[in-house]
Amino acid sequence: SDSGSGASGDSVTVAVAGPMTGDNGIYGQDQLSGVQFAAKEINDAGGIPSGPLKGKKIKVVKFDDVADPNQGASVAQKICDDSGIMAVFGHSNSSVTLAAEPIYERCGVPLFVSYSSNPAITAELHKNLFRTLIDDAKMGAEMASYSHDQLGFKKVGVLASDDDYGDGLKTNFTKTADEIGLDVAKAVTTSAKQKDFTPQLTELKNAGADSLVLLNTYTDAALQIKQAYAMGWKVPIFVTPGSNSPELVKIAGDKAAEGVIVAAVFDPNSTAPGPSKFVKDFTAANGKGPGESAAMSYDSFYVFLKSLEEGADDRASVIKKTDEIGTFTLPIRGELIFNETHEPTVVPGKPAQVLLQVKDGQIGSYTG
Amino acid sequence: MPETLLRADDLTVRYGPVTALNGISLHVDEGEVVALVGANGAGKSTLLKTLSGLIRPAGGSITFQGKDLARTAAHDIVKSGLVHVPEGRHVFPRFTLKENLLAGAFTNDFKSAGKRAEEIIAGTPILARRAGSTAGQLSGGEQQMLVIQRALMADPRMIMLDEPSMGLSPVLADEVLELVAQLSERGMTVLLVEQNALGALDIADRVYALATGEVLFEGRSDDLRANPQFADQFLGVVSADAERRAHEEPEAATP
Amino acid sequence: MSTTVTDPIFRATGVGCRFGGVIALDSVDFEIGRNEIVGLIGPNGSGKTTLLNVLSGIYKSTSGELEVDGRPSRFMSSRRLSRDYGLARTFQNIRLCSSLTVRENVLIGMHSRFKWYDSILPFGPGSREKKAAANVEEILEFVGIGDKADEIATDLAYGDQRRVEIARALATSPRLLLLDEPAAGMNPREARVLVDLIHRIHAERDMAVVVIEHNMNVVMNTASRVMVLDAGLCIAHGDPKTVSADPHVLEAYLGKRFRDA
Amino acid sequence: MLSFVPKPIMRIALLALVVLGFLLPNLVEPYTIRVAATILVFTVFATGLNLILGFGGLLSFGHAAMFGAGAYIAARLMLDTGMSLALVIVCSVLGTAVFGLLVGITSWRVGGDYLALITLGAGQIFYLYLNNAKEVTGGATGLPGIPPGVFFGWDLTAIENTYLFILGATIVATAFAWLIGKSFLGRSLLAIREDEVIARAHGINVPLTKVIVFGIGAGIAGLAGVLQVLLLGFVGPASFTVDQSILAVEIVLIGGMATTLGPFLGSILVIGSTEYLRSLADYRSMIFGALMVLILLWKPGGLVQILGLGETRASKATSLSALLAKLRRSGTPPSRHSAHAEPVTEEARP
Amino acid sequence: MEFLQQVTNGLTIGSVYALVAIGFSVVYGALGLVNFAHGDILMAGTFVTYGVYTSFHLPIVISCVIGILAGIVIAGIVEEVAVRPVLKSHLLIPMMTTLGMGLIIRNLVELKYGSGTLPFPSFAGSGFFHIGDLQIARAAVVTLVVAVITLVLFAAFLKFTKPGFAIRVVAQDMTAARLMGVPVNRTIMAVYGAGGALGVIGGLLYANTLEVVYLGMGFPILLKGFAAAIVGGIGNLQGALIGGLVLGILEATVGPAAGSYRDAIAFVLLIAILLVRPAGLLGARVQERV
Ligand SMILES: Nc1ncnc2c1ncn2[C@@H]1O[C@H](COP(=O)(O)OP(=O)(O)OP(=O)(O)O)[C@@H](O)[C@H]1O
Ligand SMILES: Nc1ncnc2c1ncn2[C@@H]1O[C@H](COP(=O)(O)OP(=O)(O)OP(=O)(O)O)[C@@H](O)[C@H]1O
Ligand SMILES: CC(C)C[C@H](N)C(=O)O
Ligand SMILES: [Mg+2]
Ligand SMILES: [Mg+2]
Repeated sequence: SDSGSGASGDSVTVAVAGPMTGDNGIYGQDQLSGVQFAAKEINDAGGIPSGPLKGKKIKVVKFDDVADPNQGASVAQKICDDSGIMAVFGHSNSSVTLAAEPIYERCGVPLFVSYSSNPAITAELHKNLFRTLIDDAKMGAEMASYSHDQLGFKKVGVLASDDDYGDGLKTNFTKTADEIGLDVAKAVTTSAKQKDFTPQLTELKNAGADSLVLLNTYTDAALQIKQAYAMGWKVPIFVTPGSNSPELVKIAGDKAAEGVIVAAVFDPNSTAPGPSKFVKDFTAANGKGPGESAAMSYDSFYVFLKSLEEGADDRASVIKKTDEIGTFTLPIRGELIFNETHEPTVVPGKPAQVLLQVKDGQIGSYTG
Repeated sequence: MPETLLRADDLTVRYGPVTALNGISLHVDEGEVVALVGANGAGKSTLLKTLSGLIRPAGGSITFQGKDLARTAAHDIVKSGLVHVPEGRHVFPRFTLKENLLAGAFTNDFKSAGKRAEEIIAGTPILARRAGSTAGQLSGGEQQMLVIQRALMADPRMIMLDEPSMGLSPVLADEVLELVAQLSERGMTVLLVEQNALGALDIADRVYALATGEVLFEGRSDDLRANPQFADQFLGVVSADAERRAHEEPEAATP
Repeated sequence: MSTTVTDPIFRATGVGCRFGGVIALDSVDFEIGRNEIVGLIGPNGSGKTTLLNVLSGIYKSTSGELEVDGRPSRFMSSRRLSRDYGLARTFQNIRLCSSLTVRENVLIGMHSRFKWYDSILPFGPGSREKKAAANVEEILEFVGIGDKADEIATDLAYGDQRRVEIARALATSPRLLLLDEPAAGMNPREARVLVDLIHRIHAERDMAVVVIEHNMNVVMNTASRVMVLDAGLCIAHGDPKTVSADPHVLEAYLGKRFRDA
Repeated sequence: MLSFVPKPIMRIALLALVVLGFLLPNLVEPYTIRVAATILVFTVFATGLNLILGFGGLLSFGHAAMFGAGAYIAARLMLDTGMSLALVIVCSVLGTAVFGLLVGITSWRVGGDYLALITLGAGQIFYLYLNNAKEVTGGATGLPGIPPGVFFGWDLTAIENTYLFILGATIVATAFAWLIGKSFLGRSLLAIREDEVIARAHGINVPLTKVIVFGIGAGIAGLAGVLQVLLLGFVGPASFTVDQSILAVEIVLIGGMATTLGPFLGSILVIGSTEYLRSLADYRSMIFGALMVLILLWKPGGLVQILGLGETRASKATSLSALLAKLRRSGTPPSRHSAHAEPVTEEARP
Repeated sequence: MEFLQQVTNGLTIGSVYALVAIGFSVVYGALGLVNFAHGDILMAGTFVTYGVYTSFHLPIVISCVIGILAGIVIAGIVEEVAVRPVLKSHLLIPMMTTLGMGLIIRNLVELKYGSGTLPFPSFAGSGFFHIGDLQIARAAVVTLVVAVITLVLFAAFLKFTKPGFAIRVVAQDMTAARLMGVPVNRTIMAVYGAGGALGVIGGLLYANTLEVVYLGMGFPILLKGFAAAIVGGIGNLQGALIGGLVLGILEATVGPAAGSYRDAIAFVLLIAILLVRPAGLLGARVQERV
């Protein structure tokens, strides 16, 4: 079969695959809006600026995986079969990415992962996969040190979701907590589709936790915040980047969410030139601000674009070029260097996450 | 000349491709006992079901006390005073005897029905013995008595009985027919379907004989009893060679 | 009760059967000889059908002893009784498989002769299916519905449905056939044809037959021996003439029509 | 609809359909091949259920667990051992059949809606097991990266080949089910479905037959599981939820119960519409739901009956009115034409 | 103490299951039919309450009544469209047509409210009663009280009113009911309406307890309701109540020990109960009369 040119006529087609509906729907939608916004910028400026495909427009198609690994695998198969698609941006949830990756790899589709953070994804080299985000090993560890140093938690109760995201964070959080002497009262796993978390919350409460760390996505976290509040259990709560979304507050309610601390990989209120320009332009174009995952996928699109500019013109050459270039300048986060497994090189001492906090129904900066 | 209570004209009923009634006309006068006889599948039950509104006819008209019934829903027909006791008894098996009788008074004075029901049970020896049971536990004859009494709870002007003696022991079958005769004496109009044509003829004023959805004979009981063709076909008092014919028919089919 | 049968195919001694508080069979002694037609009569609810159900293993008796071919059978399943001891029956409320044709309904009666591998090799030459099919034809002809083999069984006229039931029972090649009110709802004429069929079954197929009936014409014209049940007890037993003259029977069962006659 | 077509012509048409099936990879683009392959996988899946539910009348709402057992056994074997595909299939089918036999044993004790709940519960427990036994099943993530199969030297990597292999397997499974349906086992099942008392009284071993059909149905679903693995290259628990069990019931009913072609026709409609309605994203399940209601209201015998392709042996004995009649039977003899239960709609059928 | 606390927690969700199970049993008892749209009807009714409350700012009580009425109407439509015409078919057919109706209902709600989780205004208010060390959520008390009241009222309705009598008559023999002058079609519709109302009440209490509504809420509750109904002996109202409470308490007490196999525990026990008592806790297995 053909190698997949992805460039037909006067456009280049890329796919965004992620959860577009359901309890993780925001991730896919944000991710899609990030890529679409990048494509719009490029198309408005006359198409791909240089390289063999110069002047061609970018076309974006979306695939819904409903945050389900099965759907992810079947989406991957479909993208593989469709030689008109040059590259894929996604998936959001680590579990889905892990399920879909071997399929993309087998048929040679370049995969730009901007939001799945489980370490296993880049544990070994997958030639076609490039992740533009720090992994959970770093983020989990960081959340533990934040809890201990900045937030002053003494005895944390941990709730983790039953997927690769929750699992990866839990492992690394508890490991670091152990190392730095943070007492973990209990770490409990919740199951998918669960809505009533009172049993687990009661368990943590009984274990004497003085704070809650919720290692999961926004719907789960919001329900847990809400139910802890309803139980009358008032403790500081710390949530993941996956919960850095206005939906968190909407579902949990202003009262319950007040004061919740968020570890974020993207701070929309940042005054640095990259992020603030992105937020301004994006808001102007979309009528509302970007979600975290939009910023991440926007960045990753410029990695792909760079490979086109440097001479790539089909699936195989995108993979080859991206690997060769190795160093990129991301519009929001600045310099990114891929290591040997296509994971961003960690700059020692530079934190991957910033702390934000819910105040008056808005996620703003952390004030302690 | 008594008034005609129920009249059906040119009734046609189909079950899918099967025509069960093919243009049947009949009438029942006030106070009469009319018997309906016919072989299996002749359409007797279908006719009763059509009259009581369980089945919509494909054509023809039905009037009861001058009111059109062909388009009236079954439960409204009951209200107008025509009650049907279907074949197969249809007691409410999980109800007690009293509750079964109450159900019969659904269109009637439901409030005072409880007392009446108790009186009826007490007044019917065969039911009084089983007053404590649910209807599902009764024997066939007891159930038959129960459903007839249940139908009477509606104070109908006319009652239609579909093979009330089927499956009953000879003694009970006689008792049921006796009850029908008593009802008639009390002024009730009765349309009776019976396989046991001899017994039916004894209590009926007039008879219709059906075959394959059409009326074959019609007349006063005594006249028909004397009609040799009718007797041959419906009473089973067969002449010797008719009997032989009946015996040999199945074998004739063998090649 | 005195024993009139030597070497019975079936023997019940003191059999009782109760449902909660209801005593359907009190204590019944009953025997069926190898080649006789027995009539079973009694008022409604006297336990006739229950006795049949107990004999054929569909209900379990709550007391007494049952023997088939001299072997205790009280705890045998109806499957075993049908398969290994040749008991076959029809049902008071016709029970036919409503989505199957007449032929298939009768084939069900032959299932005990199939082996498990017949379902994987059903169409080979000389397969059991073929032999069974030929057998079905023959039985259908015998009961007189050979021309209706491919109709859906429950679409047939009532009398014919009764025949299908009988054909299905015959397909098991029984040694004892139990018929529960085969003439119910038949008109006098059809009942006559039925009487004839019962005689032929008995004569040509060599088996014992038990007939439950309320139609006294049928009972009198077929049975060589009649037993009368009342309230779960046998109240009379003997040849048809004697039994129908028994005052108890007249009182409890036959009623005034017979008394006057 | 097609009932006027003479039988020989229907046979030829069927043959032409099979030939077309084999030529399909040369005619259409890969996406359609993949959809066709998915339809076939679900055909096999539903064929197993059709034996249990259509023929045996046993309400099984846990069939996805059988599907899953086959898929996971195959996936593990393909990941961990270098076993040949043929052997993998044998192991999965047998393994699943044993699993089915065990579930089937519960049908000795409970029937009807209660069996529905038991099987549903068993399916749910199995699903939780898939989610939690991380070392064996990979947990919620499932088992990614299953290598493509090689069938006696035939490399199935290309979708065209996978499809052809699945097509072959589907034909084998369908033929097998047809044979079972025609044989005395099929008839025993129909008899049990209609009336267990009759079956018993005529020498049929009811419990054994029930368990056997559970085993066979499960084995066929296990085969479908293997095919699913070959097609997707991945297994995860979400393919084996209650929803999937219900989907299989839908396929059987929409296609036509207790028919040979029913599962195939049902899958075409159910799987085909979920795939091709994707473009109507927002209205998809509504259209699908409406289609389902309309088809079953039009002809309860499903597509087989609508197309006039044969008799559905949809049982009247398990219709609601008949069940109620059965309830009644505990107290009264039913009317003599008991099969022609009274029209509830107050109207004779036109 | 802790155990007692768990039991108390279990009573809340158990009462929800019980209400749904009763709604389920009502329909089942009358028609012998499993209504697969039940979950979606209760979801839709709950969303109607949510919608009316958030967009028209009506008092919550009135919003709830409107939601319940909507449930009655939707259930009536489901009966009319998808059940009545196929009453005589194989019993799986109405199951599947109701399932299809459920899909349509779900899609309609999704078009309006999307597939995410939405915050639901809790009408019982959050907060607690304390009895000694025992902490009882206000929502739990409301749920239990409403469930018991509903059950008692409904049982009384069935037993003492004429329409209730009609339902019992229809449940036993539709033909005979018709011949007694009972308007059967109207009664069946009423049965569905009642089932729908009970379902929505359950849905509202569930939403009140968790303070959220979401598209997928119907199915899991339906599943548990179905299970509860069967455990209790399907068609039996008291059985449904007991089944629901047993299930809720089991989940709360045995659940934590089972960790992620929490749902399995309920089902394992369920299967065990059914294997020991094949007709459920209060169901009687009768020897079929042959
Ligand atoms: N629901 C039905 N669907 C199709 N055909 C039916 C239905 N009910 C009755 N029939 C057919 O219509 C014809 C008339 O039946 P009907 O029950 O009226 O006969 P009948 O005179 O009452 O006979 P019987 O003496 O057996 O009660 C028969 O051929 C019967 O098979
Ligand atoms: N399965 C059962 N459950 C409860 N009671 C039963 C059952 N079967 C029979 N009975 C009861 O046992 C008694 C005998 O019933 P049986 O059916 O044997 O009577 P029968 O002599 O056949 O009467 P008929 O002539 O009316 O058919 C009756 O009181 C009946 O109600
Ligand atoms: C929150 C999720 C959408 C993404 C998350 N980082 C993961 O790895 O699964
Ligand atoms: Mg009749
Ligand atoms: Mg009897």
